[in-house]
Amino acid sequence: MTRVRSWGLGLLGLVVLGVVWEVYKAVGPDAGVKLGDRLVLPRTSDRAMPHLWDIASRLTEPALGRSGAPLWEVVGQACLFTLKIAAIGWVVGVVVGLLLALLMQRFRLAEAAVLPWVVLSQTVPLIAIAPLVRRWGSQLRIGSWAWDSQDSVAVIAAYLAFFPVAVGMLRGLKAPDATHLDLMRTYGVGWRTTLLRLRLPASVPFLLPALRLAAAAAVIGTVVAEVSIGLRGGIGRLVIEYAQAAGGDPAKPWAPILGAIVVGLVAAGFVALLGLSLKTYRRGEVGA
Amino acid sequence: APGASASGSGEASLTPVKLQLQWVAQAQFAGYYAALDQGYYKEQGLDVSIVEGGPDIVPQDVLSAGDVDYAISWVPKVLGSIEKGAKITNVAQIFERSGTTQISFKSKGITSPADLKGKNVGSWGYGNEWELFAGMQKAGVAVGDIKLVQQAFDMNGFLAGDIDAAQAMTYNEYAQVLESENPDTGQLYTPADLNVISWNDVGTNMLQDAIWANSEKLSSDTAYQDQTTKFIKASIKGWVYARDNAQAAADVVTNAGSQLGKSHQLWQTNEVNKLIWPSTSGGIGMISDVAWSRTVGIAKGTKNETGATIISADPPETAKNMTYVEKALTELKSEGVDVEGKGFTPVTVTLEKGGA
Amino acid sequence: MTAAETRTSTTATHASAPTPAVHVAGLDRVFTSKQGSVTALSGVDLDVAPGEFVSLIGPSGCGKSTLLRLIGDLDQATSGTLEVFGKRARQARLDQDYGIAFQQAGLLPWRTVAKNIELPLALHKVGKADREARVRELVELIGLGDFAGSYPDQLSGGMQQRVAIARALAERPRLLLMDEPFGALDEMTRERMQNELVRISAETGAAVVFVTHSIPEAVFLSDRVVVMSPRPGRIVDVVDVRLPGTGRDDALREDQAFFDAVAAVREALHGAPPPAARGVENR
Amino acid sequence: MTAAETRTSTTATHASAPTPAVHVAGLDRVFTSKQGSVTALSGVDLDVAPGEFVSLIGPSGCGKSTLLRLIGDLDQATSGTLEVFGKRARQARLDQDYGIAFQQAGLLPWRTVAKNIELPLALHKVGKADREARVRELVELIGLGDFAGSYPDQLSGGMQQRVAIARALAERPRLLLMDEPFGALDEMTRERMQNELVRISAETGAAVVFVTHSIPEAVFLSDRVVVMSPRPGRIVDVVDVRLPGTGRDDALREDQAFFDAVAAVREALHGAPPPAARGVENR
Amino acid sequence: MTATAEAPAPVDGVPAGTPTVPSRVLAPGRSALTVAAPIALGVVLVGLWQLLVTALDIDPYVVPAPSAILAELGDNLGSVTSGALHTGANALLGLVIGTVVAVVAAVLASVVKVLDSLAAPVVAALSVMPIVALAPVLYTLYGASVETARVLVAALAVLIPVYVNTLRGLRQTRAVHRDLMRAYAATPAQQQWAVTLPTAAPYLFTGLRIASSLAVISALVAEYFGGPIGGLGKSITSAASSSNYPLAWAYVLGAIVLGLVFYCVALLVERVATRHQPGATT
Ligand SMILES: Nc1ncnc2c1ncn2[C@@H]1O[C@H](COP(=O)(O)OP(=O)(O)OP(=O)(O)O)[C@@H](O)[C@H]1O
Ligand SMILES: Nc1ncnc2c1ncn2[C@@H]1O[C@H](COP(=O)(O)OP(=O)(O)OP(=O)(O)O)[C@@H](O)[C@H]1O
Ligand SMILES: Cc1ncc(C[n+]2csc(CCO)c2C)c(N)n1
Ligand SMILES: [Mg+2]
Ligand SMILES: [Mg+2]
Repeated sequence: MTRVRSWGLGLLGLVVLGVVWEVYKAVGPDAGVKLGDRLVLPRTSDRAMPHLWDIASRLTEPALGRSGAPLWEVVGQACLFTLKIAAIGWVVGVVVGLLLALLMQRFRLAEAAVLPWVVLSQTVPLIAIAPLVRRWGSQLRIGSWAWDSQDSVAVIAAYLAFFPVAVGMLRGLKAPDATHLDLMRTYGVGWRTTLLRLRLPASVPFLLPALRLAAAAAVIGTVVAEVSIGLRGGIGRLVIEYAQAAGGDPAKPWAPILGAIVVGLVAAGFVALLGLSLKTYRRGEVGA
Repeated sequence: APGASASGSGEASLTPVKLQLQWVAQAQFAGYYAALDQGYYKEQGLDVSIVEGGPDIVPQDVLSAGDVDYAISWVPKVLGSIEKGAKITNVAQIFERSGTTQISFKSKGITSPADLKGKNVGSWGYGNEWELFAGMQKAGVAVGDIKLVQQAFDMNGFLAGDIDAAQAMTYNEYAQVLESENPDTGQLYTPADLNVISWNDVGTNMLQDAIWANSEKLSSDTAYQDQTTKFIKASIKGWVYARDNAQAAADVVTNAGSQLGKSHQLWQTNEVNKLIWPSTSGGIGMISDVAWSRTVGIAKGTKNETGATIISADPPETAKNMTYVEKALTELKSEGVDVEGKGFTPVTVTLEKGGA
Repeated sequence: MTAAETRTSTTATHASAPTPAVHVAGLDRVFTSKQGSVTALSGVDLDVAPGEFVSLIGPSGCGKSTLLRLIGDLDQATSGTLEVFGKRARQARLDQDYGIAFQQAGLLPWRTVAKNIELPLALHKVGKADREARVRELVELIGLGDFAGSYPDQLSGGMQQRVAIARALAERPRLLLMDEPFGALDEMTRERMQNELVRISAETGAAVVFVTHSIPEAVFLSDRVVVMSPRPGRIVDVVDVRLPGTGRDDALREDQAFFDAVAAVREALHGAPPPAARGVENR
Repeated sequence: MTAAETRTSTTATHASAPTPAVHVAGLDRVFTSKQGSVTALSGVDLDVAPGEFVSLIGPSGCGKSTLLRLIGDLDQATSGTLEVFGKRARQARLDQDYGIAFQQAGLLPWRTVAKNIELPLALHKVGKADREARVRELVELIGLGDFAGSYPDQLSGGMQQRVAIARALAERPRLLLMDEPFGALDEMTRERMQNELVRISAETGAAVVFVTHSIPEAVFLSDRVVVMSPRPGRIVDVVDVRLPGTGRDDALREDQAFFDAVAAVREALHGAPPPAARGVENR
Repeated sequence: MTATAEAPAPVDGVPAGTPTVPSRVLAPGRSALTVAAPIALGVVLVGLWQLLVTALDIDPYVVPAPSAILAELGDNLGSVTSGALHTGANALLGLVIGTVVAVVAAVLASVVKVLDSLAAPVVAALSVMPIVALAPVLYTLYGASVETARVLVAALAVLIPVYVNTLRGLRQTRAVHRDLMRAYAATPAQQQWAVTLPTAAPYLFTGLRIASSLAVISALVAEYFGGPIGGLGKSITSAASSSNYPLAWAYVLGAIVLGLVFYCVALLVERVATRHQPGATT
């Protein structure tokens, strides 16, 4: 009942947004609204704000390029490609984040020394590291397996994804009540058992949002890295390529944007599913 | 990736070769895709894979790092890298002319570099801006006299009037504008709507797409030397194919995964052909000394917005080496291939909306 | 007055039993922090005989919890002797000689009642069959047989506290340490829990060290009440409250002897003799 | 027995004063939720005279807080009459006829002690000078003159509670509503706070409706103790505990009359007469 | 975009009789450790880096030596500083706009529940979307020769973490405080000012801290898609495209410092705001 209601309202919200878009497009001046000499409301020309139905119908028209497939299909393929890389990046990021969190929880010195660098790592612009990662990676060759650009993109995704996991999980691992820790101590069990029986279960309410943020971050990292190194197949590459058509085909650049949102939502949805399977460990949570 | 490699299962004898492009797959690189598609590389015993570029990929550095065997890049960009220590050599100057222009709507009245004064001038940066600066410098316009705007991947800034004079490659952005609708007329823009400053006309044109090879390997590795000749030879054959079969070459590029529309792709093939053919330097790939020294001169003497020049001294001897292309041309000529294209006539391309 | 006098022994001279459950002598605990140092305990001497029920009472911050935590090896003394069943506290902890219950039940929210009680057994690798039998026994003991599969958030505060006590009892410890376990309960539940604790401790014969703020509770439950004073935390008095032959049942709560004992503890706690002979808890 | 009888009046017939501070008649409160409906209060009749001190006592869940919240217009009755100083509760709230204090002090952590006390005055646009004078007066009253600039997290629980009481007094309400305001305090602080509340309520002449779990506290403070029973919450008894001529000072806590009153309330609360004449709070 | 893990909401009301012992007492010398340890680690890592580059004679396009980066930084300090100011101005403006919009939206959503539900899908979409993908269309919408699109990219990146955190904070008002305000017959506006907003403040500032360095990165990446020159983003790419990697990394260093400045200022503000609110957030 309430679920139906909230979905309904959500849909209504999207409709409202669409109506606002079209109404503003209809009444707003082509050159946008200026305050002083700063544009505060956007331009409404067809090039800047295509009609929503134009965007929608563009999706059903051929994408151009080799296959002649409709745009939605090409973007859909790119979504899958991006999703796959993001998933790899997410897994790697989550593992690294977890390990770092464990290290920092276990050794106070490690926390003091590493945590500031973890924060600092996220201030490095990706566009600076993406080509570097590609270059470093290309030096790697293990047996018949050789590093390729996809791996570089996945690493970039992991670079963004590990952060929320490391920070969130560290908090989660420190979340148990002092009483619970005392209890484990009275049972004479060591760090490992305490971790397994207490810290890990207690960290779930922190881990899940961290995983969701990591999923979003992985998608963002994948797309940015795809743009940066021009990796073919994904959403990021379509952002570049469709931009070139922006003048003559203004609805086209919106397609990869929608694709990026879809990928992000799918990723977040996956984590939500994961959350369902861990429900028992979230009993302590106060209604979110 | 489709079309990236020509290796067949039974052809172990082929030498694997990687070519780094300067940008993503498009007809700017039609010759290489054609050579791959037509089996010219295979004929030479080469198993070529083409590695696409991207905004942050610097082909000459990928080459220096040893990740690829050859790279396509513009001469002025590479001269800077060479001065920074990259050990690479121009072994074939494929484009003889510059495709870079500065375009503006007629209404802006910008017909010469001097008119850029006080205007919003677009440029991509990334080393694509030097001809513009040289042209301005020649016309006595200081960098401070214009407002320099970094141009995006699209031409919307130009179309919306944010940028008065935009940088445009004849084979790409110029066409993007011509594929766009003029909101006043409901028709596509036409060349008559635009003023075009071509750096070829101004005289500040610099050498663009060339094939670059690893200097150190060239000087020591005879197999690599041999392979270079073969690679150039097959590539030139590809370009000859693109000249003689523009539509087919465009389709090859499209099949290789380019997302550009058909008319745009053909336009690009045709315009690129115009930058190559007819060859006035003794055959495709040869560098005229005039063009080289002009390029080097501009690279030394032109300051960008931060006051820097591309290079401060003449490039080393190893910056170019025509031995291999000469050899390739000799062989090709003996095979009866027209490597000068004196009789080249461009095709007529009608651009469709959105390049479709 | 006389009643109070006869029942008050100023030294803890109960070390007659072979090895005391708890032996504390000259114990100090000083906390040092940036703000300075706090002497939480100073020169504490105490012996608890096996099977004996001893309560610690005193104003907030007098070091009751600290003393309990030291006995449980959850904290280290600054100086002094501390033995549990003749061993060092650490050894006693590793040997699981005691069970502990805190003011908050401290159940793991993701474990059912049964699983919470089972926790110490599982951690110490008790066989599955034994574990299950013991858990069944314990949930019955605390009267929560129907709730074995429930999660803590489905129980009232009192029920949770009972689970915590069952958990403390799971390994049949010879010593129970309890830090205000009934502090959060309402009066009636509290009374019931007190009766139950009396029954349980009698049945299992475990020694109990029990921290409380409530004089009647201390008197009702204990053999002896240890009265402490703060800053520095020290034992000011030990009151013998168990009269030979008195059972700890509901009738005791209304007994004259009970009121006298309450008055004696009250006097020891507040330092001055009360205006009337009968002291009374005032909350 | 006789003592209990004489002091217990089974109906609340104190409506002799002109307008009672609180007038409640036939009050019901039923909570309905998905799980079903709970009758928190059923047919409650009660009058509180101006200046009178009335305590509500009863087991957990009997509806004490609910009744208090209804009086304060923090909740709406399902049916029945409720008047505060002859007005509708809502009007009394808008007129600021009462001050309220909860079990948790509920201070705003980002405001200093002075600013917390000042809050109701500031909200009601009392002039700056008046506000400051009143705050100064109140911090002295609660003995926290030195802490006016401190933040709540720098105070002990008891100090915080005192601030909350000062805040409730800020606008000199004619009626004070207090929901277990001393529940979280330790015994000694609690006793001090009780004495202070007695003094304050005597000084200001405000009527007080006071919720507590503790029989001695209710008896010590009140003119009358209202005893409630749960499910459905109703008033089972109203015990007159103020003997003419008895002052509420520390001596009272040890007085025979006090013990008798405690016993009477205990009896009313537990339903059955206690085995001995003297009832005693058991915590 | 990225936002640090959310904690489960703090429990309403501390249980009575919480222990007198602070849950975690700072050991002496710990604060010295928190400063010394990361610096020591940094020194070790950078030293190792320098050593490897010199010992193995690694080319600058693989990885430039720290010494080379510092040298370039020294030579181009003016340019790096002006680039940082340029990008920092966009980031700051974006941060302010994004925060104001987010807080206003969160207050509205907390007061009018329907708005919250209406906004839910948009918030969900924005929180998973790479804002940079929006940059090209923002330039088209707002013009390619002005900074607006960059400011908006930063603002959009800031919007979600601040909105989500603030909204959570606005829901943390304790029942006892709500009752109190009702007892005072406070107006809705008074309730917002006196209780709801102050309660939400620490959450808001946590969101702001997360958003702070995000604003810098976003403004910087937005430069990538065009606009007036002069910022760090454009400087990084143009230095890299001419193979001047030490210079590129000098600009990157500028970006890192800028991000850290934003972060530390936000952290400081958060610390101050949370001073008297035990157990509020992160
Ligand atoms: N870890 C610690 N660091 C610093 N001081 C501490 C620590 N633990 C306890 N103290 C101090 O030691 C004294 C005794 O604390 P303790 O918790 O033992 O008191 P308590 O008698 O249990 O009080 P309560 O009845 O309030 O629980 C207090 O002054 C307290 O502040
Ligand atoms: N908002 C509500 N929704 C549903 N039921 C409620 C609500 N508030 C109170 N109740 C129910 O009404 C009854 C009376 O509650 P109330 O809080 O008044 O009890 P109380 O006497 O104050 O108890 P305590 O001594 O534990 O504070 C309880 O059964 C409670 O569960
Ligand atoms: C960041 C960036 N933006 C735009 C271009 C555009 N560009 C410049 S030259 C050219 C054609 C040949 O590749 C194109 C498309 C670029 N290279 N890098
Ligand atoms: Mg304690
Ligand atoms: Mg209540």
